[in-house]
Amino acid sequence: MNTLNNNTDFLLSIENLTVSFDGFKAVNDLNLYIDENEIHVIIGPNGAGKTTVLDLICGRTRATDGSIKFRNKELTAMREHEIVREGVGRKFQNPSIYEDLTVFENLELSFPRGRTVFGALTFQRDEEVRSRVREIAEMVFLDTLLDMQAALLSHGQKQWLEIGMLLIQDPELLMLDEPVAGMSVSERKQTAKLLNEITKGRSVMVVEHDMKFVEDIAHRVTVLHQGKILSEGSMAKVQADPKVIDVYLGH
Amino acid sequence: MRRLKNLIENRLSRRAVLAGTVSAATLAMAGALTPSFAQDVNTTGLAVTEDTVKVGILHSVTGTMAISETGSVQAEKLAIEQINAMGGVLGRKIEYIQEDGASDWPTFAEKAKKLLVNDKVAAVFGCWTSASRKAVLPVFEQYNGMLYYPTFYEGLEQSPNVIYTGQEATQQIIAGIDWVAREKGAKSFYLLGSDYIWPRTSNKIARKHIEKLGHKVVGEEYYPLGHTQFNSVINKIKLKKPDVIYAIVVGGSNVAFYKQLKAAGIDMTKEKPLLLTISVTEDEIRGIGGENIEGAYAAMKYFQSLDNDNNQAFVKAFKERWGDDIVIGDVTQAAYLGPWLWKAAVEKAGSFDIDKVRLASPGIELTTAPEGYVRIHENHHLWSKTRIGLAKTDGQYEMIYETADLMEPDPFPEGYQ
Amino acid sequence: MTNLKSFMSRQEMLGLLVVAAVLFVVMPLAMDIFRLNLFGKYLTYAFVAIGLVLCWGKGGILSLGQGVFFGLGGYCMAMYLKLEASTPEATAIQSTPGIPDFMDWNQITALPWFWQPFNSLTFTIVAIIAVPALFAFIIGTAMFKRRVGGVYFAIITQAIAAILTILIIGQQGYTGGVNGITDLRTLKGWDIRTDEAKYILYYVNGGLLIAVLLLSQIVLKSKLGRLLVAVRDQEDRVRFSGYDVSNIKIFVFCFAAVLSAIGGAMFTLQVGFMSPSFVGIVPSIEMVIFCAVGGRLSIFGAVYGTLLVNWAKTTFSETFPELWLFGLGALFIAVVLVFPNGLSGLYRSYLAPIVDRFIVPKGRKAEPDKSTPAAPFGADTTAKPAE
Amino acid sequence: MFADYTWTELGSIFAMQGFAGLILFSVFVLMALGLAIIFGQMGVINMAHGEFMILGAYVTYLCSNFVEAYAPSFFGVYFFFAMILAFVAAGSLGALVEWSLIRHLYKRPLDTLLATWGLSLILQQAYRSIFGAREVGVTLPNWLLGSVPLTDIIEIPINGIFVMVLTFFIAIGVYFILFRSRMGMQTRAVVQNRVMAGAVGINTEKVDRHTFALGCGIAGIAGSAFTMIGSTGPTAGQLYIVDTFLIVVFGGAASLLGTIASSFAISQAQSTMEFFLSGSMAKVLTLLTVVGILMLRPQGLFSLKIRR
Repeated sequence: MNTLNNNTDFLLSIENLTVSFDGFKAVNDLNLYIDENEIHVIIGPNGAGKTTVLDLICGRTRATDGSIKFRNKELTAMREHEIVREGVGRKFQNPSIYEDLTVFENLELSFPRGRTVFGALTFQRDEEVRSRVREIAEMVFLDTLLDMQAALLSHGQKQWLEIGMLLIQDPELLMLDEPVAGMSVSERKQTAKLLNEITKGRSVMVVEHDMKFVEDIAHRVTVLHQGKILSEGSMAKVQADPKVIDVYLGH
Repeated sequence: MRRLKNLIENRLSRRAVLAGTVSAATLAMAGALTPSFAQDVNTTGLAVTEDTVKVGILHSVTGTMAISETGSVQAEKLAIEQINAMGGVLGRKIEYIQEDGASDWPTFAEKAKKLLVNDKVAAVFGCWTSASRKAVLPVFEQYNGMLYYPTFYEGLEQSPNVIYTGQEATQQIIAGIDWVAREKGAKSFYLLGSDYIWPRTSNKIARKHIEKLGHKVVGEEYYPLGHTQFNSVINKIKLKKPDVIYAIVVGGSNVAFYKQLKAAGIDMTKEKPLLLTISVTEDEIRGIGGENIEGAYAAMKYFQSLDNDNNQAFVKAFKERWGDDIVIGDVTQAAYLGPWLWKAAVEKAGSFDIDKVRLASPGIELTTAPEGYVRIHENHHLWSKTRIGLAKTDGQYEMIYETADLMEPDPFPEGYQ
Repeated sequence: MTNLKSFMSRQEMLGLLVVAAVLFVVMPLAMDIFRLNLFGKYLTYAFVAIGLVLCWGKGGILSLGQGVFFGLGGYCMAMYLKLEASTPEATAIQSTPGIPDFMDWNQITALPWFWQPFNSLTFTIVAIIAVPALFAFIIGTAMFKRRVGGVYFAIITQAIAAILTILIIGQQGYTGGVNGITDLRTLKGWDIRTDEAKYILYYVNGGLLIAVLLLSQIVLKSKLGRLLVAVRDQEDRVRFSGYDVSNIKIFVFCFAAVLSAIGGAMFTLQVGFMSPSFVGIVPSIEMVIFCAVGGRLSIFGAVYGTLLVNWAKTTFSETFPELWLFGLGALFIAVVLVFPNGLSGLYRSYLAPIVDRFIVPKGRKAEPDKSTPAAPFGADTTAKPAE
Repeated sequence: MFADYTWTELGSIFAMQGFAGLILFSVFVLMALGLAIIFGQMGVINMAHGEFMILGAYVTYLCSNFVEAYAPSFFGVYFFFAMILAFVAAGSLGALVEWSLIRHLYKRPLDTLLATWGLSLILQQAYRSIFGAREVGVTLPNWLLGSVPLTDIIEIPINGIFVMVLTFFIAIGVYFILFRSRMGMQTRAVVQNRVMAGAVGINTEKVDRHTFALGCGIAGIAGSAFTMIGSTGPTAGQLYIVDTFLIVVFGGAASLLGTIASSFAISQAQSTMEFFLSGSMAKVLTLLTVVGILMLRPQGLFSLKIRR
């Protein structure tokens, strides 16, 4: 449809994106752009289509219409693992880690090497892998727990582990779905610090409900409502937007 | 080492026997008259003592085939008990070791091997399906055992280590088709069967014979074992209007086939089409229900209702032993012949040695068989009459025809392959 | 040594040694050739069970059609042996000498094209591996690329087993029908029915089993092994870590298929025939129970599970044929409800700590090797049944 | 193959064949409905489904013997009571099985497969020990056995009509129970969100048990009805299992309408192919087609697009 700007400077450009489930349009003609090195937060009431947008970007849900370009490459026709290999990382709402494996192994499996069947068969745990795992583990506050089975971690630690598993892939775009849900206050602070740190050299898209946390991290905020953009801009700007206030407080 | 020694002895004894059949026959006379020592009547290390001899019974007690094989087990046990009551074989009581083939062919092979190698039985009565027989055959040939196989079957086999006490295909088929063609004026046939070797081979013979008689096969069809929906083929039969439906359906499919045939309005008690089967014995009718198969004709060698003294005594003994509500089918009777034929052969040979029994077997006759008179052919099958029965509502067949002469068994029929 | 250690823990090495000792020393000494041959037959099922450990226990893919691959391997072998047994001299009485007897009975007058290559032993050996692998690849690609998994996969593989059985039985001119391919005699002129041959085949079978155990261990200890567990537990996470999950599944399904086929080929050699009754639904499900009794996560457990169930089957069905099905049924239920980790679970809870005391040198006990997982059986100490 | 026949004959045969397809359709629906409830609604793979059917058949057998011996005057109508009894017997056994076995396994569907396979072995052996290894013949009232001649060639089997009518009523009944009754609403609520259903006060355990028992009970009725067309033996139930599961999966597991549609599609395909090909090949081709389509469209014929 919209093929006007085939090349953009944006890291990610979503144009005219629509997806419908049996006639219900969960995302409706959406346009959204992500800059390099930007922390972009998507907020909105339940059912606004926030998670669906992330699903569409990472290929988990197929778009009915529209385009998603990442570094000017069309993502909508790619399969999930290809999108990941392009440099898009995705964290799920509930921590999705391998509970039967240790923290080390969790990170190691995410290390971007030996991703084919035979690559995995011949994969060697060399010094490069070890040091990288240690480095990332340190970043996500898990360096002392490398040999612990992941199932035994606390909820917050599991969230961090999943973030670490994304970081080790060194993605250019990191998508986080409610990264601080279920975290304690001190864990939230640590997470905010972590996010600010890792955004050096990459862009981050966050879906979040916790407004305090959003204020702490967001460079830019998009408010979604019924699959459409209601408002966009800095936190202060959207907070002042009457449409937003109406949606959140009205009815 | 011991095995090797046995083997050598075995070879030697075989040569000795071949060299002097006459002396063996003389020995046999002596053996039958006076009690003999175990080492005289058993030179190959079989499980024979001064007063006992071990045999094996090998059928499926569990699994899908247990339904069919139960009757054979009962018949074989009855025959063994009767023989023992008459004083046994060569003065020795028969002890049987029963093994379960579990409806699984390697299990049959495995158990056959156990009976021959570990238990050293003098004979085995068993197997029901062709597949189980094919599985044990190499075992019997390798370890030189003797199998008495009771089921009517497709033929195409003739092993020195097997006595086939049921009919092979041509005996059943040719007599049956001749009869419907002659007596009922049948000119067109629809062949139908379960999809496996016996029905397919049998129908092949039937087709050749029908064509030889100058008549026509208007359809031939096979359904997987256990198939239960026959409405389509019944429609085809209605379309083709054959004089005879020639059915070799087995097992659970039988029940479905006859019930649906009746429900579709094909009344077998009317002239056309008539139905001729070689696979439904009285045993199967219990599952099908007499009212569903009334009017069908079966071609086989035995019916429970046969009216002769042997059979009346046999049916009476069988019911006393296994209960009043039991029915006896063709295979059950054939299984009953096994131990008696073996006894006769052993006594003729004067020895339990497998090779001697084998040599003595051809020509053995049984005048006390429930079906009447049978005789073992050179090819190890039985000469027997074929009879046509008419199914009645009470689940019995009424014999309406029997061949005048014994049918010669012909497992490799020339011109039928 | 470091290499060896990274790929086998002491417990696992001990496990392998014990299996080898049982196979090569204990059983041949304790049993006569009849029982040993029987035991060898059981062992052929162990190949299937090991494949199921990888495919189902680790990877979470339950196939109810392993009998298909067992059968394919077995039939390939049987076709070769049957051709060798069907020389024109041996089949002189047939109307067409030189073709297998069952073909002759079915009025087939020339060897069908797909039988032709089985005159060559080399081709046969390649086919035993390649045919099931290809078949599994086609099924796997069709299903896994479309994300058919779990229950649906189980039911579809079951249907495939049913189809193949009907097909084999129906096409008896080409397959030997319900009787199967029987009366196999020699392999390159060597009589496989003699006691001596049975001994040799038993050892070949045992050697192959050890090799397969080692190979499976390599797979499990590679990153692929951990990926399998990861796919089972968090398929999406693996996908979003940049892996093509379907390829991993296809690989392990093919791997399991090839193992089953090797088992099938050895079965044919030792038992002397092959028939459709090893292809269908019932044997396929029984093979799953072998694996489940062993503990579905341990390749050594799979071997013992197979042996235990088969031994019980033979013993019980000899002594209490009536009770056997009750026993087998109860075993299915118990292994699901009471012992989801099967024999290997029992071993880990009760025996492994004691064994550890003997095989782990003093002073090292407290400090597990950093490079290998802390638990003796890899990461699966708290393994839960796959869903 | 049609050259020798008149148009009337051909017309009649196609009518008959269509009717045969409809009977097959009814048989499939009857077989699959119980499983569709258990598998589709609860996610439990009940490999013992065939054995529940056979239980119904044996109950019918006992009834027929009892009535024949003690109340021959009722023989004409005993079949209806037998079906009710079959429903009760299979349903009660189902409830017992759910309580002792299935409820521990709701989170492990593949394990229900193994456990219920074990159950099926136990039931088979139990039938064998109680009723003997041989098939039993169920005596049916005479009015069920015959056929209604419409023309010279077309004859409509009464038992076929009976099965069709029965299937119709049972399908309607299931529809009302699942979609119009309180129990059905609760069942669907539990299926969709167990935790939430529990939280709003639905006794999820009770609902599970009733649903499972309902599915088994319908299997019992099916088994009872099948005494008219099939065999009753300890292992007869195994024959149904592959067909039944394929029908349910092909229809789209969660959809009852899908089950009916897939029964229709498969039955028509099979009966048409049976007419033109030989029996075995028709069966193989039908199964292959179903498996092939399932590979292309794994979600089955009917499925809802779900927002993840």
